Amino acid sequence: MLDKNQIAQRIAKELQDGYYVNLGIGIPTLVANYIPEGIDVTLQSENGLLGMGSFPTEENVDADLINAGKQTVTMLPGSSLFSSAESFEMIRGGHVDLTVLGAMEVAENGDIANWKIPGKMVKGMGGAMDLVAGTDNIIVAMMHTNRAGASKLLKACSLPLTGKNCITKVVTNLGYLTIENGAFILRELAPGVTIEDVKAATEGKLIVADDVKEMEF
Amino acid sequence: MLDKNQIAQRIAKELQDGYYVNLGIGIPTLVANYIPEGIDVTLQSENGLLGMGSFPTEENVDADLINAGKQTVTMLPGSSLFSSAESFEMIRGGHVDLTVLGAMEVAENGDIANWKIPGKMVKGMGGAMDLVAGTDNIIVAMMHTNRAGASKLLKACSLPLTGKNCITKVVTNLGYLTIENGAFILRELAPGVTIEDVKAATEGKLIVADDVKEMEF
Amino acid sequence: MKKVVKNATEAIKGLENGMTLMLGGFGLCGIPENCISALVKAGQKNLTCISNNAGVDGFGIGLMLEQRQVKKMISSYVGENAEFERQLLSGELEVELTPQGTLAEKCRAGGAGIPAFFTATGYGTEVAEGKETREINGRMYVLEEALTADFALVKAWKGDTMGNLIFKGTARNFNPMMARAGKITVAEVEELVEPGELDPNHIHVPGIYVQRIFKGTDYEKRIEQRTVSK
Amino acid sequence: MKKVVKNATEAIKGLENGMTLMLGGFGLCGIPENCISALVKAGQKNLTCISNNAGVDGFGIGLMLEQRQVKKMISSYVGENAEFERQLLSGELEVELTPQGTLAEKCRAGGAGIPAFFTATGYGTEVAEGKETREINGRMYVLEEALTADFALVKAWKGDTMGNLIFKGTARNFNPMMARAGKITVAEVEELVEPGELDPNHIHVPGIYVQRIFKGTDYEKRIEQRTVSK
Repeated sequence: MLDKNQIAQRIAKELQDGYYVNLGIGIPTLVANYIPEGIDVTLQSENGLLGMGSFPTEENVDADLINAGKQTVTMLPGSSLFSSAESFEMIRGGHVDLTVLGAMEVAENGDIANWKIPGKMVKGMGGAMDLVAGTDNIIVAMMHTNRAGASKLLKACSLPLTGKNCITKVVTNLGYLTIENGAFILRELAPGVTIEDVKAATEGKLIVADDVKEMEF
Repeated sequence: MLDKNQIAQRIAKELQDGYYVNLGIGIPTLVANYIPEGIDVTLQSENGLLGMGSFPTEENVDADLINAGKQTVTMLPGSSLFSSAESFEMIRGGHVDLTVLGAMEVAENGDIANWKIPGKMVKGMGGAMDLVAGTDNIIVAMMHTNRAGASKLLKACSLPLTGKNCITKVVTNLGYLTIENGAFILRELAPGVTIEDVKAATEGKLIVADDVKEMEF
Repeated sequence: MKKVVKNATEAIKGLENGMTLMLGGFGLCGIPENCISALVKAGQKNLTCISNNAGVDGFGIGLMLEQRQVKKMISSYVGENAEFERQLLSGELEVELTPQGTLAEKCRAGGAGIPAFFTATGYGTEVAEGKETREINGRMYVLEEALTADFALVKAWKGDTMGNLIFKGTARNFNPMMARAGKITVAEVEELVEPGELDPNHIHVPGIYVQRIFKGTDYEKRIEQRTVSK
Repeated sequence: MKKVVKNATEAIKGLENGMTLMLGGFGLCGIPENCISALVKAGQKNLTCISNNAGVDGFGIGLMLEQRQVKKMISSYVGENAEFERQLLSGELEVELTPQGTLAEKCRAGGAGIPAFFTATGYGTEVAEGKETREINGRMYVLEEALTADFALVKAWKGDTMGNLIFKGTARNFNPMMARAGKITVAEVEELVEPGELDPNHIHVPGIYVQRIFKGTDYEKRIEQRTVSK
């Protein structure tokens, strides 16, 4: 079983040199800590920054420079600043190579729900609907089951959708799965996890890839 | 009868302090020479400049600084530079206070034709269609009749339109007319011009304003 | 051409009960602090506020919520405000949640004379309910309409007396589009300079969009998540 | 992330017969001179060129017209070119005239993921023929579709090796929108600098939109109307 950092670490292996990447809040943010050596990746923050650096030192904290999670950040050589309209031109226009975000539910047809639980206070979708509609390459980072033990990889989402037919990759604490032709394809198992474990935790249609293997880091 | 410079001079009297103005090629360009004392006007050039100055001196000619007529120009304190998309956001969004442009024909319903003569080589509409659709306050500057002596103030335009129902003011060599409720209203006569002269030169419905007067400069 | 006003109170003259406002900012970054203070003092009610977020308890639009000045919020994310939640649950406050990119584009469209546009964002979700959808080049899109406002209240870093604006860092966010979409746009700036002091090539919002401008005071610039590294 | 190429010839690798190109510039101001020269040398045919103008005889896109490389122009104004006129009248060349603001917005939409938008421009004219029109808030509008291109060829003043671009004067014009709407965007720049040398707050086109960049040479920058005052 993977912990949150290991999920992030596995996702980081999907990064390619030159990628522009938007990382959501939570596990996705941790991906930035595992960018492989020799791979040059530019992080996009949807509030108007391309080329996001690390957190500032105490002396360099600038209230006018935050990320989409409202955290103080820094810029890097080659960064650019822009408006929210421009930021979502990038996102909606398909210029971001990879989006990593969390989810409450993912369905076997690629639907995703991650913004609203009926009966609970609604906070809003922020930029998530634009990100899932605008990026071709999306990886969902999440636990395989919720706190009650119920599967989050479903036949159909029960919660209000964030986007339809848009998710193709899911990395959970149990493994790495792709979504193809209406099914979850189990590609890699987390260390110590069996195919039976994944089957038990997956409500949606699950196909075990012929070449399923243990995840490498 | 007015010459081209006098037409421009009369139009310049319509300028108000603080106006943002787009001047078309030809007579409209001359309006800039007659901006009244104490009136602060900012000229917009649709290729991406707000706050257009005069022509440069020989030493200051810059190939990277031209106006929409492709003439070399200068900037003024407070000028701003922007893209063509931004420029037409201003125009289409109704932020320009006044547009002055030439026309081949204007109709009593406010239609204008100024870009294409069937059978002649088409040059294109440039920004004219955006300007007439985007600005509320448009003054047409033109001769009352064409070279063949035919009226250019018509019941209906015969040439392909640039815009529908958009023109409300026309200044010609014969006078100043507004367009209201499907008719040309003669408001001012050029010096030496009679009401009969205007009637004879106007094909469209013409109403002589009760308070018609001689034009003042 | 007198755009310069003395302060926020003068700048929001004519801003009346029931009006629709745009307020720049992302979280508490780049919000028009002075205008919000003046609004809280003036006490206009039944306002519709278009703003990506709704402030926090005790700061930003949160201050207006405490005074019950807001009838409706049009935002993409409102999760940082307990008073907001209370008013929403009690039915005092209405909220129209809009995806962040769609919100930005709706404001941009409002200023740009584009009454409506298609976007893939929100297709198949409750955001698209009641809206026209259509297939274009094999993909489904939702028709979204432009937003405009009676007053747009924006905050810039530098501005000149002709209304030209330059923003700093990520405090730009929604401010430029909102500046373009206000019938009356009020800009508060940290530094107000004379025409010619700003490089024409660096201006983010040309002065044509700005009707009133003033030098703001006492910026608090509260930070929501102070994250540091060693 | 290797965006820097040696020259225009390398930059247009993969640009093939029959492709759709966008070329920045207004008149001869801000045109990608080096890319056009390379195209003329390489000799691709049947190109669809999206450009506000069509150059003049002997310069700009005029050079491509002389080599019969252009099948179709999408422009707002083409009146400065006798060879253009000859080819159009003889039926060798097709032209799609588009209002300048609509052309700019169509390019902008293409890069921004907006497949179509409504505009009042052209309503009631032949530009609207065959297009959907509708009334929105009491006014009539035309539905216009986005433009994209296989290659966008743009010219900037300064650029860095990550593809960030800054333009100069009115040489900006159509270049920024076209840079965003190309599947492959090639930027030629007068000065190519290292990341960090351009102020992040002054960048007109963020590098994410630019796939290839090179330092251009021998800019002629021909002036169409040299107007001077004393």
